[in-house]
Amino acid sequence: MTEAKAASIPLAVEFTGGLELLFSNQRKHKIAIPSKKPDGEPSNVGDLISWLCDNLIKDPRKEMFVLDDSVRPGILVLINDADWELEGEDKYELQPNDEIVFVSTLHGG
Amino acid sequence: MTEAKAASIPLAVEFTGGLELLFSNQRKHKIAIPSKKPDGEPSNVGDLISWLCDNLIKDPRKEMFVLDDSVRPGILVLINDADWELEGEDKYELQPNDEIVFVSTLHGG
Amino acid sequence: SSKDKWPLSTEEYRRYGRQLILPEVGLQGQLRLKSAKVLVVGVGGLGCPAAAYLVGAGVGTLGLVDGDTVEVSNLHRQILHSTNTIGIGKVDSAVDYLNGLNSLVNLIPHRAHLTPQTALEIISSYDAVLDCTDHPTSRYLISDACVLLGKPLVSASALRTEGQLMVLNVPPKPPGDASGGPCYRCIFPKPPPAESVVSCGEGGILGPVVGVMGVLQALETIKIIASGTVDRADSTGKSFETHGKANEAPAPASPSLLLFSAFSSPPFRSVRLRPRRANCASCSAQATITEASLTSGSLDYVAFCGVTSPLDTL
Amino acid sequence: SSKDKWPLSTEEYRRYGRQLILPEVGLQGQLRLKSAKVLVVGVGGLGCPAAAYLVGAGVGTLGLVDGDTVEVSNLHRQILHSTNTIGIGKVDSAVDYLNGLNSLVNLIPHRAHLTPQTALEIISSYDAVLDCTDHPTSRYLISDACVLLGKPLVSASALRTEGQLMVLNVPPKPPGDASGGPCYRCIFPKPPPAESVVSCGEGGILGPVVGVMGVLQALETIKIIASGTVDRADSTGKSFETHGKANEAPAPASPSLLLFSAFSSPPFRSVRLRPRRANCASCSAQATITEASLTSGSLDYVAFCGVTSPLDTL
Ligand SMILES: [Zn+2]
Ligand SMILES: [Zn+2]
Repeated sequence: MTEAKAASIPLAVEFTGGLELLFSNQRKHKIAIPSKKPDGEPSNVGDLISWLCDNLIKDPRKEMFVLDDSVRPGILVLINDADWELEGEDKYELQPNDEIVFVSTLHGG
Repeated sequence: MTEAKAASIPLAVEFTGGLELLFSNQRKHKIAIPSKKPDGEPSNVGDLISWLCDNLIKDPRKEMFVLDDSVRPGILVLINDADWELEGEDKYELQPNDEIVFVSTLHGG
Repeated sequence: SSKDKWPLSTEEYRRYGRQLILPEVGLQGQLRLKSAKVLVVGVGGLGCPAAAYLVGAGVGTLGLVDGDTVEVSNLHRQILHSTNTIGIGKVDSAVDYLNGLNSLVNLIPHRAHLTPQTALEIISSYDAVLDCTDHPTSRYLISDACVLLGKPLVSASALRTEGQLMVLNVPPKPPGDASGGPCYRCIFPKPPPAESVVSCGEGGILGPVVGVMGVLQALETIKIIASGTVDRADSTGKSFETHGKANEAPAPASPSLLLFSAFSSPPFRSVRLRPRRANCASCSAQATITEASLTSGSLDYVAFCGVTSPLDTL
Repeated sequence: SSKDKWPLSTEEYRRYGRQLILPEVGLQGQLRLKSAKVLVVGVGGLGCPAAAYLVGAGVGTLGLVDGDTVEVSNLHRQILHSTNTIGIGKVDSAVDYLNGLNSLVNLIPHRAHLTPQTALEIISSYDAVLDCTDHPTSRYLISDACVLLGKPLVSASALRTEGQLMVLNVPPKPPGDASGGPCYRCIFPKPPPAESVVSCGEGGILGPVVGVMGVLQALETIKIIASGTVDRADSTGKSFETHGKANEAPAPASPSLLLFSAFSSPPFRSVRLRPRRANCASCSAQATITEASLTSGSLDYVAFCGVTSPLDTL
């Protein structure tokens, strides 16, 4: 409602499919990240992923989350319950209270 | 966002558990009902139920939906995914785009 | 006993290894399952898959209640039975199959429908109950008995292409304790009019729809038992000394109803339910339902639900 | 044939009556099920419940693919098998049970894992495929084969307390037709690093979690067949002449992924997936995967997925 001049943007981030093991074994995280990049552009999902690597991941095996500057193969990124490829992938500009889910595909049966 | 002076309030109404059979066998309905009662009070869920009986129900067996001025026993009313008893029951004042679901309990097994 | 160095047999470690290694189960959870006695009321479309997964998971004792015999029209969804057991009691047909799946489980047949006269006595021997029946009369009876006896109740139903699931009376506090989970009467204080009650025989049912609900009942029951919500192994055995351990059994989520609709998008919806009702006839401080009134038949579940046929509908 | 006055036998009307009376199935849907040939790849935690409900529902022919034998550690979740069939091939163990449930269904055993050399030949005989395997190598292989042959694919997976379900290649249009449903490679163009792949044996699995996903696979398959999305009875039999009838088979919902997490609230989440990928190696106009390249082994699914052990992981 209030388009605040806040310097940060509140987000709901969730990890499932085993990815939560990299993040203190906690699935749901309420976080706030800077709303702008250093160059003044609004933060996007790519910036969120960098922020998670710098601030939230607890496991040293970061390559289980990020490889070659994007999420590793086998992880789906969901923006408000849609595959991020429907929303612009890492270029999607974050909105307050967006729900971003990182899902590692399962293979068991 | 826009607190319009609209005379009507848009709602998403859904019928499940067999209740859809009373409503043209259609589960999801996008409707708009008057935002105020004749006395000027804001419309509530009780008013919505009356409106549905007057305007949307197609089956003559209205007693399968309403009995003694409320929904019949065995129907749960959900307001934005919560039992209406958590939200004030029929006195809950409708907000634009509220999602109201009427569920008939199932007994089969 | 859980004090031995190897509390499970080699066969049990091998059989249950894939669930034992889960933090949500662990050795403690497996021992709780092993010491648990679970009652499945109704061995139809819900009870068949529920019983299969409970027996697979190694609950120590499983009771089965049903007075019906297997019919060919059951077999598209009642997957414990078979063409060879048509005409045989459903309970015996199920025991045949379940014993083959896991003979370590103690199976107890109850070859008649639950009645107000038998419900308390039967349910009192168990730690958790699954309502897999198909009529409101039995649903109110089972819920009332579970409240009086302090048993968690996992209740599901299905019809046509839809299903519903609720975990009731969890935690299973005595009547009048508002911190207990709501009962069936809290959610549905008045029974539905008889003409609104449609059975699977009349309305039809898609097999996997009721199957999903039955499997989910087994899952919720395993979660309740493994987490220590009811813990026969740790308690003195008295119904109301059930307890969870703060570090192992997180307080149960607020009560919820799971709705499933096979042809809707999205197919599943979770809904928040109310807590116990302050004037509930069964679980409140003002409860009017007692062991005596229930057993004596004075409650007349059949008339309450407006049904004129005999109570042989479980 | 469907032109007779009584297209089903009395036994079939009685056995399938509870689903026949559903408008979503009806006589037409039951006849489509009866004429359908369905392949279940993997007879483990997913394949067991999926096969049970498909056989219960009366698919005409069910093929079962698996090269493994039953082990005691399977039995907490692989409910078609039994203590008596430990050591026997999973396919044969399943046929025993399924034949007892419904002897009207023609059961076809395939007693070896699917390989690039066998996948196309086996899958080509069927109308719909369920991926009930447990490794990415088999998931890419099955998806590629289904795209090449124009078969709908119902794919599920499970691990620990979670499950995932996707309906792929529905509608099953030829490669290059953007109106077809996405394939596994559209969603996951690159395989996961080998060290991120965890099996149920390593990670553990709760029985009803994988059970729910398997039952849902049966449900999605029944929906696809009964609606006429693939219709052997009505078509000339050529793969790409599959079609839906406007008034009976509504266009399939946009592609979605169902996520299940047994200890989360809410436990189910539905997610919108992308359509076909314009540069997909399998289903796009630029596809590089052909019947010849797949069968010849030049694709090397094992190396693709970074696995060093032999491809015996289905
Ligand atoms: Zn109550
Ligand atoms: Zn593709």
